[in-house]
Amino acid sequence: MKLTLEFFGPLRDRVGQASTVLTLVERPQSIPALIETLVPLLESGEALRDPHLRVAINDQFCSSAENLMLHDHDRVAFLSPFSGG
Amino acid sequence: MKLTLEFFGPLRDRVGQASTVLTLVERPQSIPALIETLVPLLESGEALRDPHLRVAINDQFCSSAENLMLHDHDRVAFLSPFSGG
Amino acid sequence: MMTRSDIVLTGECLDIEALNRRLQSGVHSGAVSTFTGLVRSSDALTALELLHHRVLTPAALQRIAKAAMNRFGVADLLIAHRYGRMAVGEPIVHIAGAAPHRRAALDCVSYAIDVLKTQAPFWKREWRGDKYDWVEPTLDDHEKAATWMETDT
Amino acid sequence: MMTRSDIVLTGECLDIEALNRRLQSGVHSGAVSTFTGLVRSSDALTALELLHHRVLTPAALQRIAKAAMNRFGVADLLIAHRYGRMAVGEPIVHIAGAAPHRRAALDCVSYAIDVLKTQAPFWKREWRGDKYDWVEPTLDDHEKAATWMETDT
Repeated sequence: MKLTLEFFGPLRDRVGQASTVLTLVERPQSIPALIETLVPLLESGEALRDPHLRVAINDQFCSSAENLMLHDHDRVAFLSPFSGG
Repeated sequence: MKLTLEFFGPLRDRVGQASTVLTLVERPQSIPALIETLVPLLESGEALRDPHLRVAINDQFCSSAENLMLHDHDRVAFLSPFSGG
Repeated sequence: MMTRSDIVLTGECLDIEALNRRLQSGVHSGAVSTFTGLVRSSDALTALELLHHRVLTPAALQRIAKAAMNRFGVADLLIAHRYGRMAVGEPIVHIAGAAPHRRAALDCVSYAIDVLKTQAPFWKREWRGDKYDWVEPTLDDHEKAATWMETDT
Repeated sequence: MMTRSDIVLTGECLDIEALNRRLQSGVHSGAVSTFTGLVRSSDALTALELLHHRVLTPAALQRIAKAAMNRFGVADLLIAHRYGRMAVGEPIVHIAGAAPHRRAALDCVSYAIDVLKTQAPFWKREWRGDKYDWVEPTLDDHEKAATWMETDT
Protein backbone atom coordinates (compact mmCIF):
# COMPACT_ATOMS: atom_id res chain seq x y z
CA MET A 1 0.00 0.00 0.00
CA LYS A 2 1.53 3.25 -1.20
CA LEU A 3 1.00 6.35 0.99
CA THR A 4 1.96 9.98 0.43
CA LEU A 5 2.97 11.55 3.73
CA GLU A 6 2.85 15.35 4.13
CA PHE A 7 4.25 17.34 7.05
CA PHE A 8 3.06 20.82 8.04
CA GLY A 9 4.50 23.39 10.42
CA PRO A 10 7.53 22.85 12.67
CA LEU A 11 7.11 19.09 12.20
CA ARG A 12 8.34 19.57 8.64
CA ASP A 13 11.77 20.58 9.98
CA ARG A 14 11.78 17.85 12.62
CA VAL A 15 11.32 15.09 10.04
CA GLY A 16 13.50 16.99 7.56
CA GLN A 17 11.09 16.96 4.62
CA ALA A 18 7.76 18.38 3.42
CA SER A 19 6.49 15.13 1.94
CA THR A 20 7.51 11.61 1.03
CA VAL A 21 6.04 8.46 -0.48
CA LEU A 22 6.27 5.17 1.41
CA THR A 23 5.09 1.64 0.77
CA LEU A 24 3.62 -0.22 3.77
CA VAL A 25 3.19 -3.98 3.97
CA GLU A 26 0.76 -3.75 6.89
CA ARG A 27 -2.51 -1.81 6.84
CA PRO A 28 -2.75 -0.02 10.23
CA GLN A 29 -6.29 0.18 11.65
CA SER A 30 -5.88 3.38 13.71
CA ILE A 31 -3.87 6.60 13.81
CA PRO A 32 -1.71 5.43 16.74
CA ALA A 33 -1.00 2.15 14.90
CA LEU A 34 -0.14 4.09 11.71
CA ILE A 35 2.27 6.32 13.65
CA GLU A 36 4.05 3.34 15.22
CA THR A 37 4.38 1.78 11.76
CA LEU A 38 5.89 4.99 10.35
CA VAL A 39 8.31 5.87 13.21
CA PRO A 40 11.05 3.38 12.21
CA LEU A 41 10.63 4.15 8.51
CA LEU A 42 11.38 7.88 8.78
CA GLU A 43 14.42 9.80 9.87
CA SER A 44 13.47 11.38 13.26
CA GLY A 45 10.18 9.52 12.88
CA GLU A 46 9.62 9.70 16.65
CA ALA A 47 8.55 13.33 16.06
CA LEU A 48 5.24 11.83 14.90
CA ARG A 49 4.56 10.71 18.50
CA ASP A 50 3.90 14.34 19.56
CA PRO A 51 0.37 14.07 21.06
CA HIS A 52 -0.52 17.59 19.81
CA LEU A 53 -0.22 16.70 16.11
CA ARG A 54 -3.39 16.48 14.04
CA VAL A 55 -3.84 14.05 11.17
CA ALA A 56 -5.80 14.44 7.95
CA ILE A 57 -6.33 11.77 5.33
CA ASN A 58 -7.11 13.00 1.82
CA ASP A 59 -7.82 16.47 3.27
CA GLN A 60 -10.21 15.26 5.98
CA PHE A 61 -9.29 15.46 9.65
CA CYS A 62 -9.28 12.13 11.51
CA SER A 63 -9.31 11.47 15.22
CA SER A 64 -7.11 8.97 17.08
CA ALA A 65 -10.25 7.21 18.30
CA GLU A 66 -11.57 6.41 14.80
CA ASN A 67 -11.08 3.16 12.98
CA LEU A 68 -8.80 3.81 10.04
CA MET A 69 -9.61 2.52 6.51
CA LEU A 70 -6.45 3.30 4.54
CA HIS A 71 -6.36 2.78 0.79
CA ASP A 72 -3.57 2.64 -1.72
CA HIS A 73 -2.42 6.17 -2.77
CA ASP A 74 -4.02 7.90 0.22
CA ARG A 75 -2.44 11.20 1.26
CA VAL A 76 -1.77 11.38 4.98
CA ALA A 77 -1.02 14.83 6.42
CA PHE A 78 0.58 15.32 9.85
CA LEU A 79 0.03 18.85 11.14
CA SER A 80 1.82 20.68 13.94
CA PRO A 81 -0.36 22.71 16.33
CA PHE A 82 -1.74 25.76 14.53
CA SER A 83 -0.56 29.30 15.11
CA GLY A 84 -2.53 31.55 12.77
CA GLY A 85 -4.10 34.94 13.31
CA MET B 1 -30.48 83.32 45.51
CA LYS B 2 -30.97 83.14 41.74
CA LEU B 3 -30.54 79.69 40.08
CA THR B 4 -30.60 78.71 36.42
CA LEU B 5 -32.24 75.29 36.06
CA GLU B 6 -31.54 73.18 32.96
CA PHE B 7 -33.33 69.98 31.96
CA PHE B 8 -31.87 67.29 29.69
CA GLY B 9 -33.47 64.31 27.98
CA PRO B 10 -37.08 63.16 28.43
CA LEU B 11 -37.25 65.22 31.64
CA ARG B 12 -37.26 68.32 29.43
CA ASP B 13 -40.68 67.33 28.08
CA ARG B 14 -41.97 66.28 31.50
CA VAL B 15 -41.29 69.72 33.03
CA GLY B 16 -42.26 71.39 29.73
CA GLN B 17 -39.12 73.51 29.30
CA ALA B 18 -35.38 73.30 28.58
CA SER B 19 -34.34 75.87 31.20
CA THR B 20 -35.68 78.45 33.58
CA VAL B 21 -34.42 80.95 36.15
CA LEU B 22 -35.82 80.84 39.69
CA THR B 23 -35.19 82.83 42.86
CA LEU B 24 -35.03 80.79 46.08
CA VAL B 25 -35.38 82.30 49.57
CA GLU B 26 -33.94 79.19 51.27
CA ARG B 27 -30.51 77.73 50.54
CA PRO B 28 -30.97 73.90 50.40
CA GLN B 29 -28.04 71.91 51.83
CA SER B 30 -28.44 68.74 49.76
CA ILE B 31 -29.76 67.56 46.39
CA PRO B 32 -32.87 65.93 47.94
CA ALA B 33 -33.61 69.18 49.85
CA LEU B 34 -33.10 71.23 46.65
CA ILE B 35 -35.51 68.96 44.76
CA GLU B 36 -38.19 69.29 47.45
CA THR B 37 -37.78 73.07 47.33
CA LEU B 38 -38.17 73.09 43.53
CA VAL B 39 -41.11 70.65 43.17
CA PRO B 40 -43.85 73.17 44.10
CA LEU B 41 -42.22 75.96 42.09
CA LEU B 42 -42.30 74.13 38.74
CA GLU B 43 -45.13 72.87 36.61
CA SER B 44 -44.95 69.03 36.87
CA GLY B 45 -42.10 69.61 39.31
CA GLU B 46 -42.66 66.15 40.84
CA ALA B 47 -40.83 64.79 37.76
CA LEU B 48 -37.64 65.87 39.60
CA ARG B 49 -38.30 63.14 42.19
CA ASP B 50 -37.30 60.42 39.66
CA PRO B 51 -34.49 58.59 41.52
CA HIS B 52 -32.65 57.90 38.23
CA LEU B 53 -31.97 61.56 37.45
CA ARG B 54 -28.43 62.87 37.75
CA VAL B 55 -27.60 66.40 38.86
CA ALA B 56 -24.72 68.67 37.83
CA ILE B 57 -23.94 72.08 39.26
CA ASN B 58 -21.95 74.40 37.02
CA ASP B 59 -21.07 71.42 34.80
CA GLN B 60 -19.87 69.19 37.65
CA PHE B 61 -21.77 66.06 38.65
CA CYS B 62 -22.98 66.00 42.29
CA SER B 63 -24.18 63.06 44.34
CA SER B 64 -27.24 63.02 46.59
CA ALA B 65 -25.03 62.18 49.53
CA GLU B 66 -22.88 65.35 49.25
CA ASN B 67 -23.41 68.54 51.21
CA LEU B 68 -24.54 71.19 48.81
CA MET B 69 -22.97 74.69 48.74
CA LEU B 70 -25.18 76.63 46.35
CA HIS B 71 -24.24 80.13 45.28
CA ASP B 72 -26.14 82.91 43.56
CA HIS B 73 -26.25 82.43 39.76
CA ASP B 74 -25.33 78.73 39.93
CA ARG B 75 -26.49 76.60 36.99
CA VAL B 76 -28.19 73.40 38.11
CA ALA B 77 -28.70 70.71 35.47
CA PHE B 78 -31.10 67.79 35.92
CA LEU B 79 -30.31 64.94 33.54
CA SER B 80 -32.48 61.99 32.53
CA PRO B 81 -30.77 58.58 32.34
CA PHE B 82 -28.39 58.49 29.38
CA SER B 83 -29.02 56.57 26.17
CA GLY B 84 -26.07 57.22 23.86
CA GLY B 85 -24.09 54.95 21.59
CA MET C 1 4.88 52.55 25.52
CA MET C 2 3.39 55.86 24.35
CA THR C 3 -0.34 55.99 24.90
CA ARG C 4 -2.92 58.47 23.68
CA SER C 5 -6.65 58.85 23.49
CA ASP C 6 -8.55 60.75 20.86
CA ILE C 7 -12.10 62.06 21.34
CA VAL C 8 -14.31 63.25 18.50
CA LEU C 9 -17.75 64.75 19.23
CA THR C 10 -19.35 66.14 16.11
CA GLY C 11 -22.59 67.06 14.40
CA GLU C 12 -21.18 65.85 11.05
CA CYS C 13 -21.57 62.35 9.63
CA LEU C 14 -18.78 60.10 10.98
CA ASP C 15 -16.29 59.03 8.30
CA ILE C 16 -15.23 55.62 9.62
CA GLU C 17 -12.27 55.20 7.29
CA ALA C 18 -10.91 58.66 8.15
CA LEU C 19 -11.39 57.94 11.87
CA ASN C 20 -9.56 54.61 11.62
CA ARG C 21 -6.66 56.38 9.91
CA ARG C 22 -6.34 58.65 12.99
CA LEU C 23 -5.57 55.61 15.12
CA GLN C 24 -1.83 55.39 15.65
CA SER C 25 -1.41 51.67 15.96
CA GLY C 26 2.41 51.79 15.75
CA VAL C 27 4.79 48.89 15.24
CA HIS C 28 4.25 47.51 18.75
CA SER C 29 0.50 47.11 18.32
CA GLY C 30 -0.35 43.66 17.04
CA ALA C 31 -4.09 44.15 17.39
CA VAL C 32 -6.71 46.69 16.40
CA SER C 33 -10.36 46.33 17.31
CA THR C 34 -13.26 48.60 16.33
CA PHE C 35 -16.93 48.95 17.07
CA THR C 36 -19.46 51.01 15.11
CA GLY C 37 -23.02 51.64 16.27
CA LEU C 38 -25.39 52.54 13.43
CA VAL C 39 -28.95 53.80 13.17
CA ARG C 40 -31.02 50.64 12.73
CA SER C 41 -34.21 50.75 10.71
CA SER C 42 -37.32 50.35 12.85
CA ASP C 43 -40.95 50.83 11.87
CA ALA C 44 -41.44 54.08 9.96
CA LEU C 45 -38.35 55.69 11.50
CA THR C 46 -37.57 59.01 9.78
CA ALA C 47 -34.46 59.92 11.75
CA LEU C 48 -32.68 59.34 15.03
CA GLU C 49 -31.67 62.41 17.02
CA LEU C 50 -28.89 62.40 19.60
CA LEU C 51 -28.70 65.23 22.13
CA HIS C 52 -25.70 65.89 24.31
CA HIS C 53 -24.40 68.26 26.99
CA ARG C 54 -21.83 70.77 25.77
CA VAL C 55 -19.45 70.29 28.74
CA LEU C 56 -20.39 67.06 30.49
CA THR C 57 -20.46 64.89 27.36
CA PRO C 58 -16.89 65.47 26.08
CA ALA C 59 -15.62 65.25 29.68
CA ALA C 60 -17.36 61.86 30.12
CA LEU C 61 -15.93 60.54 26.83
CA GLN C 62 -12.42 61.57 27.94
CA ARG C 63 -12.94 59.88 31.31
CA ILE C 64 -14.22 56.66 29.72
CA ALA C 65 -11.28 56.58 27.26
CA LYS C 66 -8.73 57.08 30.05
CA ALA C 67 -10.34 54.40 32.23
CA ALA C 68 -10.44 51.93 29.33
CA MET C 69 -6.82 52.57 28.35
CA ASN C 70 -5.51 52.20 31.91
CA ARG C 71 -7.56 49.11 32.56
CA PHE C 72 -6.53 47.17 29.44
CA GLY C 73 -3.08 48.59 28.66
CA VAL C 74 -4.15 49.91 25.29
CA ALA C 75 -1.71 52.03 23.26
CA ASP C 76 -4.23 54.17 21.40
CA LEU C 77 -7.96 54.59 21.73
CA LEU C 78 -10.35 56.65 19.66
CA ILE C 79 -13.94 57.39 20.69
CA ALA C 80 -16.03 59.28 18.15
CA HIS C 81 -19.68 60.14 18.77
CA ARG C 82 -22.09 62.06 16.61
CA TYR C 83 -24.94 64.28 17.77
CA GLY C 84 -27.93 65.80 15.95
CA ARG C 85 -30.28 64.10 13.49
CA MET C 86 -29.12 61.08 11.54
CA ALA C 87 -30.68 58.76 8.96
CA VAL C 88 -31.02 54.97 8.99
CA GLY C 89 -27.65 53.32 8.29
CA GLU C 90 -25.56 56.28 9.45
CA PRO C 91 -23.02 55.75 12.25
CA ILE C 92 -23.79 57.08 15.74
CA VAL C 93 -20.61 56.04 17.48
CA HIS C 94 -17.24 54.59 16.48
CA ILE C 95 -14.62 53.23 18.84
CA ALA C 96 -11.19 51.93 17.79
CA GLY C 97 -8.42 50.61 20.01
CA ALA C 98 -4.87 49.44 19.27
CA ALA C 99 -2.93 47.25 21.69
CA PRO C 100 0.02 44.86 21.73
CA HIS C 101 -2.26 41.81 22.05
CA ARG C 102 -5.72 40.88 20.85
CA ARG C 103 -7.49 40.45 24.18
CA ALA C 104 -6.62 44.01 25.32
CA ALA C 105 -7.84 45.55 22.05
CA LEU C 106 -11.10 43.56 22.01
CA ASP C 107 -11.92 44.02 25.69
CA CYS C 108 -11.07 47.72 25.67
CA VAL C 109 -13.55 48.40 22.87
CA SER C 110 -16.26 46.24 24.52
CA TYR C 111 -15.76 48.04 27.80
CA ALA C 112 -15.82 51.50 26.21
CA ILE C 113 -19.11 50.96 24.37
CA ASP C 114 -20.84 49.30 27.36
CA VAL C 115 -19.78 52.06 29.74
CA LEU C 116 -20.50 54.84 27.23
CA LYS C 117 -24.11 53.64 26.92
CA THR C 118 -24.87 54.44 30.56
CA GLN C 119 -22.16 56.93 31.58
CA ALA C 120 -21.94 59.40 28.69
CA PRO C 121 -24.61 62.14 28.73
CA PHE C 122 -26.51 61.51 25.50
CA TRP C 123 -30.24 61.34 24.95
CA LYS C 124 -31.86 59.76 21.96
CA ARG C 125 -35.14 60.37 20.26
CA GLU C 126 -36.70 58.55 17.35
CA TRP C 127 -38.46 60.75 14.82
CA ARG C 128 -41.42 59.46 12.82
CA GLY C 129 -42.57 62.31 10.59
CA ASP C 130 -42.91 65.34 12.90
CA LYS C 131 -43.43 63.28 16.09
CA TYR C 132 -40.72 61.87 18.32
CA ASP C 133 -40.36 59.30 21.09
CA TRP C 134 -37.54 59.39 23.60
CA VAL C 135 -35.47 56.20 23.80
CA GLU C 136 -35.10 55.29 27.46
CA PRO C 137 -32.05 53.19 28.41
CA THR C 138 -32.75 49.49 28.85
CA LEU C 139 -32.22 47.50 32.02
CA ASP C 140 -29.82 45.39 29.96
CA ASP C 141 -27.60 48.45 29.31
CA HIS C 142 -27.42 49.14 33.04
CA GLU C 143 -26.57 45.52 33.80
CA LYS C 144 -23.77 45.47 31.24
CA ALA C 145 -22.15 48.58 32.68
CA ALA C 146 -22.65 47.23 36.21
CA THR C 147 -20.84 44.01 35.26
CA TRP C 148 -17.74 45.98 34.26
CA MET C 149 -17.96 48.12 37.42
CA GLU C 150 -18.15 45.07 39.71
CA THR C 151 -14.95 43.73 38.23
CA ASP C 152 -13.22 47.13 38.44
CA THR C 153 -10.03 46.82 40.41
CA MET D 1 -32.86 37.91 8.39
CA MET D 2 -30.51 37.15 5.48
CA THR D 3 -27.15 35.91 6.66
CA ARG D 4 -23.92 35.37 4.76
CA SER D 5 -20.30 34.68 5.46
CA ASP D 6 -17.39 35.75 3.34
CA ILE D 7 -13.97 34.08 3.44
CA VAL D 8 -10.83 35.60 1.95
CA LEU D 9 -7.56 33.66 1.93
CA THR D 10 -4.88 35.44 -0.03
CA GLY D 11 -1.17 35.93 -0.56
CA GLU D 12 -1.73 39.64 -1.24
CA CYS D 13 -1.58 42.41 1.38
CA LEU D 14 -5.01 42.76 3.04
CA ASP D 15 -6.75 46.04 2.19
CA ILE D 16 -8.76 46.65 5.37
CA GLU D 17 -10.94 49.42 3.94
CA ALA D 18 -11.82 47.35 0.88
CA LEU D 19 -12.59 44.35 3.11
CA ASN D 20 -14.86 46.40 5.37
CA ARG D 21 -16.74 47.62 2.30
CA ARG D 22 -17.54 43.98 1.42
CA LEU D 23 -19.46 43.63 4.68
CA GLN D 24 -23.17 43.97 3.99
CA SER D 25 -24.33 45.48 7.23
CA GLY D 26 -27.83 46.29 5.94
CA VAL D 27 -30.45 48.48 7.56
CA HIS D 28 -31.24 45.95 10.32
CA SER D 29 -27.65 45.84 11.59
CA GLY D 30 -27.10 48.36 14.33
CA ALA D 31 -23.62 47.14 15.15
CA VAL D 32 -20.39 46.37 13.32
CA SER D 33 -17.30 45.07 15.05
CA THR D 34 -13.89 44.36 13.54
CA PHE D 35 -10.59 42.88 14.60
CA THR D 36 -7.26 43.18 12.78
CA GLY D 37 -4.16 41.22 13.73
CA LEU D 38 -0.93 42.86 12.54
CA VAL D 39 2.72 41.86 12.38
CA ARG D 40 4.20 43.31 15.56
CA SER D 41 7.81 44.43 15.60
CA SER D 42 10.03 42.20 17.69
CA ASP D 43 13.78 42.17 17.96
CA ALA D 44 15.41 42.26 14.53
CA LEU D 45 12.36 40.73 12.83
CA THR D 46 12.75 40.87 9.05
CA ALA D 47 9.41 39.32 8.11
CA LEU D 48 6.68 37.04 9.38
CA GLU D 49 5.71 34.09 7.20
CA LEU D 50 2.35 32.37 7.40
CA LEU D 51 1.96 28.91 5.89
CA HIS D 52 -1.39 27.25 5.29
CA HIS D 53 -2.96 24.08 3.89
CA ARG D 54 -4.53 24.45 0.47
CA VAL D 55 -7.73 22.55 1.35
CA LEU D 56 -7.97 22.31 5.13
CA THR D 57 -7.39 26.03 5.81
CA PRO D 58 -10.24 27.53 3.74
CA ALA D 59 -12.54 24.74 4.98
CA ALA D 60 -11.66 25.58 8.60
CA LEU D 61 -12.27 29.30 8.04
CA GLN D 62 -15.70 28.50 6.55
CA ARG D 63 -16.53 26.25 9.49
CA ILE D 64 -15.45 28.87 12.04
CA ALA D 65 -17.49 31.57 10.29
CA LYS D 66 -20.62 29.39 10.19
CA ALA D 67 -20.25 28.42 13.86
CA ALA D 68 -19.75 32.04 14.91
CA MET D 69 -22.75 33.27 12.91
CA ASN D 70 -25.09 30.59 14.23
CA ARG D 71 -23.95 31.04 17.78
CA PHE D 72 -24.32 34.82 17.93
CA GLY D 73 -27.06 35.50 15.37
CA VAL D 74 -24.81 37.63 13.24
CA ALA D 75 -26.11 38.89 9.86
CA ASP D 76 -22.81 39.07 8.01
CA LEU D 77 -19.33 37.91 8.88
CA LEU D 78 -16.10 38.33 6.98
CA ILE D 79 -12.92 36.43 7.80
CA ALA D 80 -9.85 37.41 5.76
CA HIS D 81 -6.45 35.81 6.33
CA ARG D 82 -3.21 36.36 4.51
CA TYR D 83 -0.47 33.82 3.89
CA GLY D 84 3.13 34.17 2.72
CA ARG D 85 5.77 36.64 3.92
CA MET D 86 4.70 39.94 5.44
CA ALA D 87 6.48 42.96 6.91
CA VAL D 88 6.10 44.60 10.33
CA GLY D 89 2.84 46.58 10.49
CA GLU D 90 1.09 44.59 7.76
CA PRO D 91 -2.21 42.85 8.57
CA ILE D 92 -2.26 39.08 9.01
CA VAL D 93 -5.96 38.61 9.67
CA HIS D 94 -9.08 40.78 9.55
CA ILE D 95 -12.49 39.81 10.89
CA ALA D 96 -15.63 41.95 10.60
CA GLY D 97 -19.14 41.15 11.81
CA ALA D 98 -22.46 42.97 11.50
CA ALA D 99 -25.39 42.20 13.79
CA PRO D 100 -28.62 43.80 15.02
CA HIS D 101 -27.13 44.48 18.48
CA ARG D 102 -23.70 45.29 19.83
CA ARG D 103 -23.10 42.26 22.01
CA ALA D 104 -23.61 39.83 19.11
CA ALA D 105 -21.21 41.76 16.85
CA LEU D 106 -18.50 42.10 19.53
CA ASP D 107 -18.74 38.52 20.82
CA CYS D 108 -18.85 37.03 17.34
CA VAL D 109 -15.57 38.69 16.37
CA SER D 110 -13.91 37.75 19.70
CA TYR D 111 -15.03 34.17 19.27
CA ALA D 112 -13.88 33.97 15.65
CA ILE D 113 -10.33 35.21 16.36
CA ASP D 114 -9.91 33.05 19.49
CA VAL D 115 -11.09 29.91 17.71
CA LEU D 116 -9.16 30.71 14.51
CA LYS D 117 -5.90 30.86 16.50
CA THR D 118 -6.14 27.19 17.48
CA GLN D 119 -8.51 25.65 14.90
CA ALA D 120 -7.40 27.10 11.56
CA PRO D 121 -4.41 25.32 9.98
CA PHE D 122 -1.79 28.06 9.81
CA TRP D 123 1.84 27.94 10.84
CA LYS D 124 3.94 30.96 11.50
CA ARG D 125 7.64 31.57 11.27
CA GLU D 126 9.63 34.65 12.17
CA TRP D 127 12.43 35.52 9.77
CA ARG D 128 15.52 37.32 10.99
CA GLY D 129 17.79 37.74 7.95
CA ASP D 130 17.99 34.27 6.34
CA LYS D 131 17.15 32.37 9.54
CA TYR D 132 13.71 31.55 10.85
CA ASP D 133 12.06 30.40 14.08
CA TRP D 134 8.71 28.67 14.16
CA VAL D 135 6.13 30.35 16.40
CA GLU D 136 4.52 27.67 18.53
CA PRO D 137 1.00 28.37 19.82
CA THR D 138 0.83 29.55 23.41
CA LEU D 139 -0.95 27.80 26.25
CA ASP D 140 -3.00 30.98 26.55
CA ASP D 141 -4.32 30.54 22.98
CA HIS D 142 -5.47 27.02 23.81
CA GLU D 143 -7.15 28.16 27.00
CA LYS D 144 -9.05 30.93 25.23
CA ALA D 145 -10.41 28.56 22.61
CA ALA D 146 -11.23 26.00 25.33
CA THR D 147 -13.24 28.64 27.21
CA TRP D 148 -15.49 29.16 24.19
CA MET D 149 -15.81 25.39 23.67
CA GLU D 150 -16.90 24.79 27.28
CA THR D 151 -19.72 27.24 26.87
CA ASP D 152 -20.75 25.78 23.48
CA THR D 153 -24.37 24.80 23.53
